[in-house]
Amino acid sequence: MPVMNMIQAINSAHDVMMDRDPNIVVMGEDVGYFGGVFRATEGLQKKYGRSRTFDTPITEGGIVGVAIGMAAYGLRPVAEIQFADYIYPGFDQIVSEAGRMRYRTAGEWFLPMVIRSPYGGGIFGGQTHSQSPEALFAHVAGIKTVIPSNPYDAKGLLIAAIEDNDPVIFFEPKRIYNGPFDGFYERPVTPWAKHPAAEVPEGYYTVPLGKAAIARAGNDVTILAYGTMVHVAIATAEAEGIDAEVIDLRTIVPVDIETIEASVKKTGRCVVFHEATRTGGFGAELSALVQERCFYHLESPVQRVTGFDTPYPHSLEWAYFPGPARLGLALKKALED
Amino acid sequence: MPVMNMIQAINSAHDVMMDRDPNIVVMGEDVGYFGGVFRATEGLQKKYGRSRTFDTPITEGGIVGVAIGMAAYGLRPVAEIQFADYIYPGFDQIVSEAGRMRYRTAGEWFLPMVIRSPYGGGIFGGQTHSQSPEALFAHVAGIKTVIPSNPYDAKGLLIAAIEDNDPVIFFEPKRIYNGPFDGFYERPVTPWAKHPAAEVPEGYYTVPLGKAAIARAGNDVTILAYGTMVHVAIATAEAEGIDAEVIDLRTIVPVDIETIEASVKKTGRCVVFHEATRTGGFGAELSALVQERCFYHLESPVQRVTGFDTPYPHSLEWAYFPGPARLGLALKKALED
Amino acid sequence: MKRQKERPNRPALALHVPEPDARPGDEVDFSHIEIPAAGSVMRPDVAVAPSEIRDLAYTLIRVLDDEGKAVGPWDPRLDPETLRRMLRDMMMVRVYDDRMYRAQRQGKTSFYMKCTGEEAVAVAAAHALDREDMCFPTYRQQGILVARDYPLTEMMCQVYSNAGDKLKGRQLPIMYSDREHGFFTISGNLGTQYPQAVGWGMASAIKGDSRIAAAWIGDGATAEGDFHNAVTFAAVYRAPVILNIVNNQWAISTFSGIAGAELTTFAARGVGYGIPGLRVDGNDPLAVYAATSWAADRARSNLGPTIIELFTYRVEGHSTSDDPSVYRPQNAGAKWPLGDPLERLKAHLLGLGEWDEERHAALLDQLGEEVRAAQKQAEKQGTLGNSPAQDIPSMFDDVFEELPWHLKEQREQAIAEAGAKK
Amino acid sequence: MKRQKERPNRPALALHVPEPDARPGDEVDFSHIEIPAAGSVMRPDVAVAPSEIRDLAYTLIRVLDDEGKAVGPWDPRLDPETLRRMLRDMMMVRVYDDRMYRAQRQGKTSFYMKCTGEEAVAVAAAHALDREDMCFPTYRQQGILVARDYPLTEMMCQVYSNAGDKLKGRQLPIMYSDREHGFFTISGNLGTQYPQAVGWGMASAIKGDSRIAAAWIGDGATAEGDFHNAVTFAAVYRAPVILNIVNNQWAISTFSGIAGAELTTFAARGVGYGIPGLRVDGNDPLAVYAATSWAADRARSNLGPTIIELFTYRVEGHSTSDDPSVYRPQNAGAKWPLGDPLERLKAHLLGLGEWDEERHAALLDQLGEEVRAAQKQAEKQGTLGNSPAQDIPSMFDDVFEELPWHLKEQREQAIAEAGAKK
Ligand SMILES: Cc1ncc(C[n+]2csc(CCOP(=O)(O)OP(=O)(O)O)c2C)c(N)n1
Ligand SMILES: Cc1ncc(C[n+]2csc(CCOP(=O)(O)OP(=O)(O)O)c2C)c(N)n1
Ligand SMILES: [Mg+2]
Ligand SMILES: [Mg+2]
Repeated sequence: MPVMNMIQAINSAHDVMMDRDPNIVVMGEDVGYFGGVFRATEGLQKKYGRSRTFDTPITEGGIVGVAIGMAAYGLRPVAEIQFADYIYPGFDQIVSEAGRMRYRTAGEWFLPMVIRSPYGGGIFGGQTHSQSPEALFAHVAGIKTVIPSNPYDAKGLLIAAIEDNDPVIFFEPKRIYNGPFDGFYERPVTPWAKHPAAEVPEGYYTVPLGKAAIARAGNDVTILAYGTMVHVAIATAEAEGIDAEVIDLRTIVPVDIETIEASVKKTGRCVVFHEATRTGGFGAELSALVQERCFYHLESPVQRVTGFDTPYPHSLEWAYFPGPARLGLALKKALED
Repeated sequence: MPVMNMIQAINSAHDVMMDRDPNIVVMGEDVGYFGGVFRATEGLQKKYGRSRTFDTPITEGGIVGVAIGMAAYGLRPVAEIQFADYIYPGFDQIVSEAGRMRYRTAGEWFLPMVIRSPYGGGIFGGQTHSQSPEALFAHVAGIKTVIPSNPYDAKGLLIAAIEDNDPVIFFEPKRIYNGPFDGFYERPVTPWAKHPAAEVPEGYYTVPLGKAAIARAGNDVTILAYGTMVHVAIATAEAEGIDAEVIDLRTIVPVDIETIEASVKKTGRCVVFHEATRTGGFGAELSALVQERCFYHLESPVQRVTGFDTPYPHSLEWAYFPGPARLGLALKKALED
Repeated sequence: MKRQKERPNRPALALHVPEPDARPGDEVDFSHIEIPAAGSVMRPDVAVAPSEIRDLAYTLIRVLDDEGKAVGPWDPRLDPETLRRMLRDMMMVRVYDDRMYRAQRQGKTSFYMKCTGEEAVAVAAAHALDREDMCFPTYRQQGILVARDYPLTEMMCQVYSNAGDKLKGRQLPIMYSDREHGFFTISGNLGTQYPQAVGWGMASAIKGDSRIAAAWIGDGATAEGDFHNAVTFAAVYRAPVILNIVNNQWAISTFSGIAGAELTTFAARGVGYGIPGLRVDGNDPLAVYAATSWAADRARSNLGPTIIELFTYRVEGHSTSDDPSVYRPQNAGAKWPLGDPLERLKAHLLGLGEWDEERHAALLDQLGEEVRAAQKQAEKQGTLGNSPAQDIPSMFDDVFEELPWHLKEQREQAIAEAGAKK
Repeated sequence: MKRQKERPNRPALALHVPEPDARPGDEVDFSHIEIPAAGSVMRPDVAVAPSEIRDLAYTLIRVLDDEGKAVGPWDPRLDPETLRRMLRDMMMVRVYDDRMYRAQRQGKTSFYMKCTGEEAVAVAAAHALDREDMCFPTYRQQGILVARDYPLTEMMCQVYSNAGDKLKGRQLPIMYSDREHGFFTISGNLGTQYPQAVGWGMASAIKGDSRIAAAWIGDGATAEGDFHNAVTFAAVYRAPVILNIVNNQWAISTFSGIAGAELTTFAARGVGYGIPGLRVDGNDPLAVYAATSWAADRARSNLGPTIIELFTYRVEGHSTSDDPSVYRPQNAGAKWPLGDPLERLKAHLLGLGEWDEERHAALLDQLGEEVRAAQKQAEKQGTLGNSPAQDIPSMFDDVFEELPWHLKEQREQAIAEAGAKK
């Protein structure tokens, strides 16, 4: 089977779907001739023509608004927002329009569209190339939010997102585009090639939205994670010798509550783990859900391990990043309590 | 002491502060000659002139962006967004600029500005005049979010917000502008005049940001609420004969954790109560905080009583609104478990 | 802060805040409004370079003269049948508006918005478009639905959020939606429909379709970023779209000077992007028809978008929640020098000998009848009140195509709660 | 969906997607660019009605002719001292850029952006403004800081996020900020500074101050809604602000046609709002100076905002993360027909007899010395790396004026974690 990194897998998802469905169009800043600043759309314009893959003006509000109109027509647009940090000018169209179109028209209009965006930190991108704003979308009814953690899932989830008949926000942890970063930043980078999830079928397949994966089975504590943090969680568990079960949520709305509940009821302990700022982060939702549903199984408080409630700093990248040290302390506490 | 409803109290806060500080300017859609669609700024243009109170073009992004520039100059702008549902075109300027200005300049620039906005449902406003988007702001570092529940607090908190040297989002539950709505929508409306918190001093005073109030003392269960829900909580406790302690948070960021902790540790039970959609709502944060800090005191799971995860429907207003029935069921459950 | 006094060589700055000519108590005076004679503006070929017709943004395209005669190159030369149909549709809109306004006052619904005086910008445009073209309206273009024979009862059921409301009571009154009639769902958020219309038009071009899009926006809402987003995309990709700006000179209590009308026209925005901007007498149904046709021809010929400013006047309050006498002279609308679009089209038909007062009176009666009958029909299915027509489980439908687990749970909760309420 | 084939009387639509003239492998050809002769454009009084000078948006204001002579009504008639200072500043910017670019390549920081070929749009404008005027730049106007004598070492410390960085290592390299030098903090978010500049200018007018604001935006970023927000507010309130559009014809890999340059100029945007739009040769320092002075005079006289399009060319890559040879012909910048602003000003000074090659070479050496010295000074305070210069507790400062409880707790957590890491 071909070996792909995340970028290649995402590129392949576009390619497979554009080939299958003439209604798919791909657009965004620099995505056309150039193929995107991370090259996720490389080669598509050449293959499918300029009217199916094109550069857009630099206006995220326009990109989303226009994509909504295209989806209302019956196309299936896949729009790239160059960095998740720049999605806010499009926030109104996402929240007020995309999220409510099906509802406000009682199903007369619906929007099969995907907004992809590189996201998260760990690349010394400073406060405007590092953000993880997933919680802002999770709070909005009518929108699904997906965050893959490896090439196989990235392709399968993106295809599922493109096929979904509702708007999907698809955040791609850019730190793991080229390799499964585990948070040990002093160590040399491993490429995807050495990871089993880099084996990616050439053609069509899906990974269903709304289904989590057990990234590492364990018995003593459950770690709920997604994106880059899945790798950090696994590496931390190994490093600390803790028998943690790591759940890779993959989709945060709708979240796979069954898998979460089953795991926490088994382990009796839970750590919620994400890179976004803590207050009002999606970790709060996860913590609340676990507490509501597993209260009588919990042997210690659900803890949140997250980015701090500050903008992402440039020089203090690794002091901000919720790496193995932060998670390790929390895991020990979860087991001690 | 004068008796004021919420609108009058908010109007008075503007007036008192504009009189004291020539750097305060007030602006927004229809706020000038007309005095705002809810009349919160009535009379200010006449008194302070057009260059200190004026109508703006209909562009919330422009209003916030321009207010930021004014605050950077050294003014203290108070901008009205006509309905909280229309704040999203200004979201980028709030999140990317206002929230990070002090941080990114290491204090060289800071933004003493207030964004006021009528918010919440209960007025048959449909999906675009009913929203409660506070959680979206609570997640953003660098922004304070305030939600008053009565005239006295509204004036004192707004003055404190205007005096604060950081950007403050000030959401005004429009359902209680004219009276303390308790959720029993079939009953006749009570005006503020009958409520003690309608006694509002004419002049200057503040209610500090970040401090909650105990709106009703009780021993059996803690209800965490803000805005309209404070009144619903009190009325429900009375109606159900439950000895609930109702905490009026007043500010959600920074939240008054001491008051929350003390109450929950006393009662051992907690219900979090807001009108916004549930998933990723500020209730998730409150639930997580309580669980993290009071785990060993909790006798039953922290429950969330909220709006549903749908857009605000027009005709089903009262089926959507988290009223006494919804809260009552949760309170009983909290006490039974 | 360094201040004026410390820099004596520099003059003091002052803020300019636009203010309308007249406020309550003042006499309204429209005499400064420049009105070119009907027929005086040239009509270029649609293939003209936009740079050659910048002037069209600063004049006023008019067809009907003061006597109701159609004159000049923009006369669309419509047959009497079409003219009568347009008159009928505009009259119907007004009768309907009056009736629904009253229904709101009677407590049958929460909200209503009229378009009095602005009937032509919707009705005449709709007649100039193909039925298959997609319209992206604001809340003041109910005339499109009337012109496209959308059943009045359907409209009323929406206003009442009743059992017949196809939108399941979810939307504020007047936020109609009907795909089949090429009427895109109205949004409560100003301006958002504008880039959506452009996206729809781009999609039509991508697919080699022949349908175009037409969008409407108010003068006030042109200030939104989405206006710029839309025109930028439309200009760049030469999208087949007509971008109408309904300049009725008011945005709730705010006059158009606050939207930028002091310095130039709204049609001039088109000039800024290098696309044609036509400024049109919005109370002249023939001019509206002609300009729309011209823009539609351009769009269909892959020549790209056109901005059309429809210069008109909001005769009544913004909505049932508004009282304009608080911020502008009373009855300002009655003095609007460009008249009433219904009266103007009526006079034209009378002049042609294709209409008479008797038929007019009879038509009015008949429309009243139709509206009354439709209302009866609609009210049989309920009006808005504390006991909604929709059942509680329906509240959870259509958030997503399929109900996820959390909405299923919440639906159960809502049902249990409803039981507890009883 | 109804399709083309079912409507034979309607032509099929097609999407137009702009494409630059040349791609890698093609010969770059700038011969279609219209370049009016230097001195040929009239210079109106600042009190002119904007409607009378729409033409200025479609031409190119130029002062320096091909021989380097200053000609025509826009010649700002600067004294040789000022000219030499402008030359020196532009040269300094280039030397500084080269040095910092290399520092990034050497791994001393994460990122850098040059402004090669665009030095005049910052330096000449800065010289035409008062020092007290507030500039709202993008990342390509480092020239303003140089022109205002901001210490190079300060700039470098920011680029290195080192112990000397007054921004405490919080911002991406080159996102300078200095209030005292009237240099507003650069944002990573494109376009946001534009309405902020307008707000600052409005505030100055509200206070009766005399300082004006000047903002810069790239051709690509003009598409953002904030561009429209800014110009709308500026036009409505006649804000004392200069709105510069730096049209360097590229936005990363995207050519200016995608921002709307196929149909008109960027200066024409001003026409759309009824404010003056000047189109200026951005590689002609005297033209930039003159246009800026004109717009500043207008602003100071309460006549409102001016849009200035600075027509130039991005000679190098977008940033250290970019390789332009992948999307445009190699060395396209070298063929740009409007030349190099440094060379043009040098030629002018040589022509005046106020400069010579020896002095030029000596100055270059001296600037190199200064930059090297500054760099040494800066690097003493560290460069960017895995062991940051800032201490961990500092990460929590300045989120708010005062540290709230949750940040205090998180600070403790971060300190504990740092201990555990050791
Ligand atoms: C984004 C947004 N901001 C504010 C409002 C509130 N609002 C509703 S209508 C209106 C005035 C619109 O005026 P205009 O665009 O001129 O249209 P008109 O009502 O005159 O037809 C305002 C401010 C809104 N609906 N959406
Ligand atoms: C809101 C936003 N969207 C996208 C980006 C990513 N981005 C950074 S620079 C750039 C190109 C800007 O081009 P232009 O405005 O022409 O300025 P130039 O780089 O040519 O000076 C883009 C797309 C951003 N920084 N902010
Ligand atoms: Mg209007
Ligand atoms: Mg550029």
